[in-house]
Amino acid sequence: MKKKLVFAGSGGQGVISMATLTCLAAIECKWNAVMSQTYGIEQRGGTAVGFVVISDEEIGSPMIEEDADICCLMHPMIVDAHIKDAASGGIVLYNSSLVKSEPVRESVEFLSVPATDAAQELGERRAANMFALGRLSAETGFVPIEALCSALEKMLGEKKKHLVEINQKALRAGYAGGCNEEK
Amino acid sequence: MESNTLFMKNSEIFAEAMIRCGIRYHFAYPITPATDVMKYTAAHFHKVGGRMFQAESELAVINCLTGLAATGQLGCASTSGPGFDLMQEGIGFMTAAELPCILLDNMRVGPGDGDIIGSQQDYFMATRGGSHGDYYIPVYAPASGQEIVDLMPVAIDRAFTYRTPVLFVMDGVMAQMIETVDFTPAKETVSSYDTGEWSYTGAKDRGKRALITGSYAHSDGEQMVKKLMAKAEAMTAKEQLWEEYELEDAEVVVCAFGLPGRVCREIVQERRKQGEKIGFIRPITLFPFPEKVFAGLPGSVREILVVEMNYGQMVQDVRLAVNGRCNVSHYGHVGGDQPMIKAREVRNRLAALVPA
Amino acid sequence: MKKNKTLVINSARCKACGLCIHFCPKKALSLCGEFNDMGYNFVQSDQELCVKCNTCGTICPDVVLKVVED
Amino acid sequence: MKTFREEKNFSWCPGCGHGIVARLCAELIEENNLRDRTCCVVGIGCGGFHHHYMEIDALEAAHGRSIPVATGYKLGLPDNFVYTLQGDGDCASIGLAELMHAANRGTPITVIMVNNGVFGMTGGQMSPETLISQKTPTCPFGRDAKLHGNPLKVSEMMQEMDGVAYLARLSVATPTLVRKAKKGLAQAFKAQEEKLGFSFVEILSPCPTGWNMKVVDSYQRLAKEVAEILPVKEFINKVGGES
Repeated sequence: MKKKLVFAGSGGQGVISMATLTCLAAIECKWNAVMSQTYGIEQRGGTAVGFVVISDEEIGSPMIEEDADICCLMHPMIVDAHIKDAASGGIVLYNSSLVKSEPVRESVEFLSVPATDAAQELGERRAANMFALGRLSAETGFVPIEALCSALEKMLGEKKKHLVEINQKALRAGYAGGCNEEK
Repeated sequence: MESNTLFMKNSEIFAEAMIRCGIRYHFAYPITPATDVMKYTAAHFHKVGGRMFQAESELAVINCLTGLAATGQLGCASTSGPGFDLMQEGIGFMTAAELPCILLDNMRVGPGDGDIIGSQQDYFMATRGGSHGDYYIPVYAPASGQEIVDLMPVAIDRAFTYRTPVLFVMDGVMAQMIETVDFTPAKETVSSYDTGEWSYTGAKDRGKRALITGSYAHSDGEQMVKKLMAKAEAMTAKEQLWEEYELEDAEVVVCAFGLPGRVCREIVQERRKQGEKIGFIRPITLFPFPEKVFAGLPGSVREILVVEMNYGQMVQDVRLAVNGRCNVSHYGHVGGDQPMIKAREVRNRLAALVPA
Repeated sequence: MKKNKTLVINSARCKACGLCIHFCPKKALSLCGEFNDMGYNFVQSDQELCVKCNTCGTICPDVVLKVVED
Repeated sequence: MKTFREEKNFSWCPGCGHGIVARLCAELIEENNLRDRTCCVVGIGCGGFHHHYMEIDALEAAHGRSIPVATGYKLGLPDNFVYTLQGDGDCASIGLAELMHAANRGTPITVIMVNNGVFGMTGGQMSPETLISQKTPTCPFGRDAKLHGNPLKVSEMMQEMDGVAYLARLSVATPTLVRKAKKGLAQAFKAQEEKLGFSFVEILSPCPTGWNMKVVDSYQRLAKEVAEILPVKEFINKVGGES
C-alpha cells in the first residue's frame, strides 16, 4: 500500500495540520510517513501546501508530481496551482464553502465538501480541516477514522488538550456525513 | 525521549541525533532553512547540560566553534548557503588547526541571497572548500532522516579520528521534510574519545601548547599542507560511502545524491521492472567522492546520467571518476516550487538513452 | 632592616632603544661601546649614581633591566 | 618567573610597546597563579608574537577572530582564564563586530587591545585609530576626516554596555603610566576571575618603526598628542578595587 496526498490551502486554514495528522494516523497503523511542505518567506498569509506519502513499505521518493492519489483543495486561491497535482483517476476533494465554482479537470473524481459551513455549524469554523479529513476517511479509507482520532490527541499534546474534543467532533461529523451520503 | 521511533523534521532529527550522540555545544545564527536546528537545540540542549549559543554572525559562529574545539570538546554549527559562505575562513582555519567539529549546511538557492527552498548548489563549496589553501573535509549527504541518525556516529568518529571538521549537507526541501525515524543507532560516543593529547586546556603538568596555523619558518607551511594531504589520501582510501542498485549488467546508470537520489532510485526501480538495464549510484560521501564504485562499473555501462539540483557540479567528479570510459550527461534543475527535480524529466532523459 | 638592592642588566636582550636612559632620574644609564649577539650597543649602569628605583625596569620594552632584592 | 621565557629575546622592533604589555601580562599571570589554567588567544599582527615569550597555552586565531574563539573556549572551560591580545587593526577594524557583541553580552573574557594607531606588521598602514593628519603609507597626505573618517574611540563606544565589568584606556608612555597600566590590567583580570562580565583594556602603545620616529620621540608623542585625543581613563570598574 502506498498513497500520495496533497493538502493545499491558505495560510491559517490548517492544511499543514491535515498533512501532519495524516502522517501521525499512518504511524498509528504502523506505516511509514514522509511529509514535505512549501512555505513562503513570510510568516503569515500566502499559500500553504503539505505533501504526504504514506506506505506500509519503506518510502523511496517523497516527491509528488502530478501523481497524488488524493488532493485536498481548501481555498479557491490554490485551485489552479494544485488541481494538477492529482493523478489521473485520483480523488480531488474541494471545500465547496469557499471554492464556489466547481473545479475543472478531466479524469479525476471530485468530492465536493462544504467543510467550512459544516464546521461553523459545529461551532468552530476553524475545524473545517478536520471535517474534510473525516469525510476523506469515509470516502477513501486512506487512514481509518479511529487512527485519525487517536493521532489527534498526540498531535495536540498536553498544551492544546482542550482542542481535542471539538476537532474529534469535526472528524467524526465529517466521517458520518460521508457514510450517510450515497456515492 | 523515551520512544526511539519519532516523527520529526529532518533538521530536528539532526539536532536530536547530536544530543543522543553526546554533542553538547551548538553555535548558530538564524538563517532559513537551517534555523530549525537551533530552535530545537535551544529548547532541548539545556536538559542534558548543553548549550546553544546564538552568535552575532556566522563569522563569530565558526570562530566560537574553533575556541570550543580547542578545549577538546566536540561542537556543531549549522547554517545555510550565505552563512556557509561566511564560515569558509573558519573552516579552512579549523582544518589547518586540526580541530574536530560537526557542521551542517542546509543548501538554498544561490549565489546572492537566493531562494530559501532547496538546491544542491553548494556541492563545490562543500567538496572544494571556500577557504584558501589545499584542504579537504569529509562531507556526508544523507537522503533521509534515518540516514542522518545512522551517519551521526560515523561523522563523530571521523571528526576525532582525522581531527577535522566534518560536514553534512542537505537541500532545503530535505531539511524541512518530516519523517518517521528510529533513533536506536544514535549512541553516545563523544565521551569515548580522548582529546587530552592535543587540547589546549592550560599548561598544567605539561609544557605549553600553541595552536599556530601560520608559519614562522617557510618550511612550516609546507609541512602543514603535506600533513593535510596525507589525511585526505587516507580518507579517500578508507571512507568512501555510496548506495548502489542493479549495476551488474547496467547499460545506463543514474547518479544522484541526497533527495534527488531518492527520487531517482524509485524511477530506476520502476524501469528495471520494465526490463530496462538501468542501474543506480547514490554517493553518500561527497568527499571522499566514491570513485571506487565508478572504477568497478561493468563494461556494459555506456552512459551515466547525473541528476542534481544545480546546473552541473557533482557531474564533474563523475567525469573525473570515469575518466572518459563512458558518456556522462547531466540533468539539473534549481528553484521553483516542489518538486525541484521533475521525475517526468528524468524519465524522458532515460527514455532517450534507453530506446524501448 | 634595609634590604640590599641590585640593578641586574640582561644585556643579551637589549636593543639599545634608549628609553631607560631617557627616563632615568639620576642619569645613571648609558650605552656602552660593546655589542651584544643581536648587534646592539647594550645599556650599562653607573652603580655610584643608581638609586635602584626601577624606573628603567618599568619602561624597558625588552625586559633587560630589573632591580632585585636580596 | 615560570610564566616568562627569559631566554627568548623579543622579536619586536626596538622600543616597541608590545614588550611592556607582554611583561605586565606575564607578571600578573605569575602573581595570580593563573599559569596552569590560562589560554591566551592572539590576533594577527605583531601582537601575535605575544605568547611566544610565555609558558602558557595559546591559540593564534584568524585575523579579527580572537574574541569569538575566546568566547567558545570560555564556554567549553568556564573555569579557565582566557584573554585575547590584539592590535588595534585586528580588534577595532576587522574584529570590531565581534568585540562589540562580546562586550554587550558580558562574556567573562578579558580583551587587551594594544593600540598603536597603525597596522604595524604590514608596514604601518592606516588603522581605525590613526590620528587626524597622521601620515601612513595608505594615507600619505595625512588622515583626513572627510576621506577616512575620524579615529575610532573604541573604549568610549563600550561605556553604555551593561555587560562590561571593567573598561579602561591605559598607556605605556611613561614609567608612571606603565605602573598604572599594570593596576588596570590586574582589575581586568580580576573581573574575569570573579565572573563579573566582560573586561576590556585599550593600551596606548607606540610603534616607532611604523610611525617613522625615534623611540624616545614616539613615547613623547604617545604621552601628549595621542593622549589628548584618546585620554587615559578608567570608564567602568565593577571590581571595586583600586587601579
